[in-house]
Amino acid sequence: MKFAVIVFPGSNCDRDMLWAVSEILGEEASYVRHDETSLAGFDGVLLPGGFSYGDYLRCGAISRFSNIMSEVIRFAEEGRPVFGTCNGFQVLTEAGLLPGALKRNDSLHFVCKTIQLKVVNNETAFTSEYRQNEIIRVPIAHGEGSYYCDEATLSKLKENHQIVFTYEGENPNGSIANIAGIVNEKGNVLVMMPHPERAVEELLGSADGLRFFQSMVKNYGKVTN
Amino acid sequence: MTANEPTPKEVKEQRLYANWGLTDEEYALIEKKILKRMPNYTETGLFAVMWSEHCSYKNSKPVLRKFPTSGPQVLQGPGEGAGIVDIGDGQAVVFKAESHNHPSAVEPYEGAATGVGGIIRDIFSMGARPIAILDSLRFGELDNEHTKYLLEEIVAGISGYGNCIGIPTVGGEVSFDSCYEGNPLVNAMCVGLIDHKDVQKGQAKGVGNLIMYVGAKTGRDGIHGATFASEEFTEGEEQQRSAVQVGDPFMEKLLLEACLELILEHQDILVGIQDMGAAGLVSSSAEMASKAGSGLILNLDEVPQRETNMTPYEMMLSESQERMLICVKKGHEAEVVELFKKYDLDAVNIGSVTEDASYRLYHHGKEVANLPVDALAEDAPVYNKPYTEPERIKEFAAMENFEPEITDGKETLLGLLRQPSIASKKSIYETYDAQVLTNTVVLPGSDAAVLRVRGTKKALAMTTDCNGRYLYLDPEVGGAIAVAEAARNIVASGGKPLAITDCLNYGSPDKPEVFWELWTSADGIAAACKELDTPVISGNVSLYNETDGKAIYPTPMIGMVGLINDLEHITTQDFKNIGDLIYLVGNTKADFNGSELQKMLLGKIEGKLMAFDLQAEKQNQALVLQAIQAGLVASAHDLSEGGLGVALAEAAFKNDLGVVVRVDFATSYLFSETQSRFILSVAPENQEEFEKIMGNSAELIGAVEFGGKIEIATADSAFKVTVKEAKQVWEEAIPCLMK
Amino acid sequence: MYFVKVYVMYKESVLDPQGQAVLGAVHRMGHEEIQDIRIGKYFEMKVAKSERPIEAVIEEVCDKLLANVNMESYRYEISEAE
Amino acid sequence: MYFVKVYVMYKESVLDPQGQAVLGAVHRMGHEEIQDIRIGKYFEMKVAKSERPIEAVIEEVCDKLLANVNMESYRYEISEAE
Ligand SMILES: Nc1ncnc2c1ncn2[C@@H]1O[C@H](COP(=O)(O)OP(=O)(O)O)[C@@H](O)[C@H]1O
Ligand SMILES: [Mg+2]
Repeated sequence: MKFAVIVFPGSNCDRDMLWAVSEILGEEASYVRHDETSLAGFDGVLLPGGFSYGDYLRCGAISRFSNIMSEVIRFAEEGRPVFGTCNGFQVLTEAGLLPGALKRNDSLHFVCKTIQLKVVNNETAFTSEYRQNEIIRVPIAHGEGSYYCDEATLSKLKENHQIVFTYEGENPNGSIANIAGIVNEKGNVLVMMPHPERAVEELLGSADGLRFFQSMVKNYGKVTN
Repeated sequence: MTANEPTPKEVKEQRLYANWGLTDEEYALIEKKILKRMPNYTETGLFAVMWSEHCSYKNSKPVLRKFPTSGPQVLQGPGEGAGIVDIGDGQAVVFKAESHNHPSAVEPYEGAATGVGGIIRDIFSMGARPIAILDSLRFGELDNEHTKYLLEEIVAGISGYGNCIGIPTVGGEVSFDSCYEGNPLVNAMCVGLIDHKDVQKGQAKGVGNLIMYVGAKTGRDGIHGATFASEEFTEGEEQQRSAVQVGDPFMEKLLLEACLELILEHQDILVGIQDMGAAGLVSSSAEMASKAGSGLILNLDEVPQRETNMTPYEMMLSESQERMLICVKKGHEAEVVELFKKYDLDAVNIGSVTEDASYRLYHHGKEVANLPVDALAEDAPVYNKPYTEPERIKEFAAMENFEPEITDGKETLLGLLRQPSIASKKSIYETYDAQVLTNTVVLPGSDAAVLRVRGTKKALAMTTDCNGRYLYLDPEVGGAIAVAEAARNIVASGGKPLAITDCLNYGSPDKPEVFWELWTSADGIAAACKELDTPVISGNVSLYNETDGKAIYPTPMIGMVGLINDLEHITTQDFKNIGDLIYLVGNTKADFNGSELQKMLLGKIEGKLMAFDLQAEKQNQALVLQAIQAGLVASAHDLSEGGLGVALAEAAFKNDLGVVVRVDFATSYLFSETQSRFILSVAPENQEEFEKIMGNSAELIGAVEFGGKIEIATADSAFKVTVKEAKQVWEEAIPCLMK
Repeated sequence: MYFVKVYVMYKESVLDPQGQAVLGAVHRMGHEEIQDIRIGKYFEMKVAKSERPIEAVIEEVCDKLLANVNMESYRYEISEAE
Repeated sequence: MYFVKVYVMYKESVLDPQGQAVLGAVHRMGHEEIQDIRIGKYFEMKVAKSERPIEAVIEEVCDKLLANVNMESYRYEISEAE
């Protein structure tokens, strides 16, 4: 499976994503700059964390106007796998691929630590290698990760089983319904605030994120419709 | 000369130079000896800033000469943007620390943020990729709103910049003493990795080669920031400062990537690169030329400007952030412009290298300055300041040794854990992204941070340390202890100390008592560096840290990096397994003067610092490292503030493990701060082998136990406290005070 | 040339934690009389005249970029300038 | 009861990186007619009447908390409300 790691000006987890996917997972991956106009040849798209455009104005607000984003949107609409973590989550919601928005953490502070996540839906193309309701340990690092949506949207998310990850124990940012990660209706675009790419080596504290990417690879081909 | 500027004669007669910090003697030297004419307004400004303490080290040079700066491991000592130390396999580690105390006192968020931005530029201007940031902070007591505001904003500024640019902030220190109330200390250290072949120099050579300006536009930011850093605060003066610098970490991220691309992929056309730090354009350009023995012509009309009608004086002295100066082989301008454009950055040719060793500036077609390069960059006078021992030192020497009697061990331990300088700094370091770049093996919260070096079995340990209280009582011994403590933190983490950087934070050197502190503490630092084989490869001096005439404690922050040969040797301070044996390494004596306990009980520190034995320090460190490398040590923690009692508690917290310990000294000694000590935990099956290595340097004092309690028996009492209670006190102390 | 001011605020139904924090600080300063604070963003723009009506330009920029309509609302004021 | 609006902006000479980044985005969206953007903070407050003149209250809060006068300037508007 060949992954594109999208690089916006100010992305800073792009290297970590590439390392996780190519060195640890052993799949093909390369960077695609924000000003490029094609995703030809790629099987999956990864939007890394960071501070694209400095997170100025609102996180992800400016990046979504970059050239590559129209391709990412097309790619997603074709039903192919797109994953956004942290800043990637922010960019993809700003781009309208997912409902809702991300607000500043309740604490008003940036927070970096390893938290517990519950896999509340293991029937997605991104989570099939986890057990239902499994608790995993994955780092977070964000200042604006409080997921917000209105009541109607929340009921829809629940109804369609679009909530994939929730914070277990303490909610680090005040997100609605403890949401840490959601998937679109079609099931091919997943976004989450935690960083699975930071959790692929025991040496660094947790390898629980590895199965996330393994799920993507395993399910590759099955999801295209 | 530009319209409306004072004439050279006016500059002289009205002593305008004095407002910028030049003395009458210095002005005379410039006029009579160097130029043999009166300098104009712009030229005077250039001299004033280049001859400030911040740029010229005119007061501290004789002090810095005491430091050992070489060794087989040192590839680059002081003098360039940052120092470089070999770590084998053609790789090296690059590091430096920088203070941003004064800007942070005025605008804490931006002051701290731009401090971080500045030190990062120093690292990548060497050709290195920055891999980690550390921060060393000092505040007044957390009993007033202003100090809380400073803490909140300074920490936010550090995290705001570091998180955004994507370099992990992996360690640091924070402590509190009333002497820092009006003058907080904000020191930042950056560490980078480089291949030997990529090392750059800040030089401008080769007649006709181009001087190019890259990065952010120039505004009137922080003009005379360097001289400002060399003056002390007086109350009420705060309003009259020139524009505060605002950091733009997004811009710096682009600049970082663009410069590294230039360095790594276009080495054939790049001659030199340097960041524009203090004293901006003048300091970077003059230093680059002077180092190479070249001259320089700059055309100021080409300098990208954010504001209108900037004068040459303003452009040259501006401290706008996120700018670099590069020297490029002639004929390659377009390539550089193209490369930077890819990152949305300006790259502009603003001048060229000449052969005549003069420094010439043009503005609107006219020559506005013409000075010998070396006069600016090299020839600042060096002062041998007078020094005298402060009265207090004699008074301390005459005092009786402080030996408190402790009856309630539990309450004393809890009291110490609640002291802000000892309490958990989690609420601070959790706001730093410590993991980005995915190399951080040991996160903040242990003795030193550890980062693996990809593609090898090696790792780097790094820490910052200094206890200003010890230096206040005895600068020489305190200085040596600062280095020793840093080394102890590296060793406890499984590393061999390589070298240090420093930030020498002191009061006004114009006071003989303060200069004495600087002078004698340098002796202590130098002695420890020699003994522990950790040369000084870079550093920074911050003087005039005073408020209303009162100096801070002498505070030479030591930043140290060590090499861990094998990932297997990485050790943290936390007890790991029930049943592991606990050993105390090093002797415990009545070291209460200057201790956290003394401060807690008396509300002040006083007395004579106990003798400190560098030989014993070195020996204990060597033994501990040997035992770690032999794979016999489950956890290692150095003893510092709060002594054995606090160290045991800290080691128990992370995994909520209980300890049962018995020692044969009095309860008070649990909190003595005798140096050169560690606590180690060792699996029972390794006991024999471990004891063989340690001989009688390690004493078995207890074990890690079930039950979640810290149980300590001493010669005169016994007490227990649950790990849960102690941890809660320790973790909640700072958040509670911040409310 | 126009001079345009744009105000972007969280919608009423969305909690404004920053406003709450500032309110707390104001109370600790002793200003109990301040009963509510909400914080928004404020933009000042200089806009040249073009073929499109200025309102259309501003609304497009606000809808697409300056505000996130999922949680924020905006209003603007336009004045002529030279 | 008063209704108070406070605007806090960087002083002219201070770099506004956020404004610059947004201006760039606006241009990439094709809105070349927008020539300058500066971003500031906007506060809406409800303030009860007290003995002190409302202006004094607001200025104190601004000077001490809402703005850093070393780099920011502010202005405010007060209206009566119920
Ligand atoms: N300002 C800070 N930034 C990052 N980490 C910090 C900071 N202050 C303290 N820490 C971390 O907290 C831990 C304890 O710090 P400290 O008590 O200074 O340790 P030690 O006494 O061993 O030097 C260390 O891991 C240190 O890096
Ligand atoms: Mg330590």
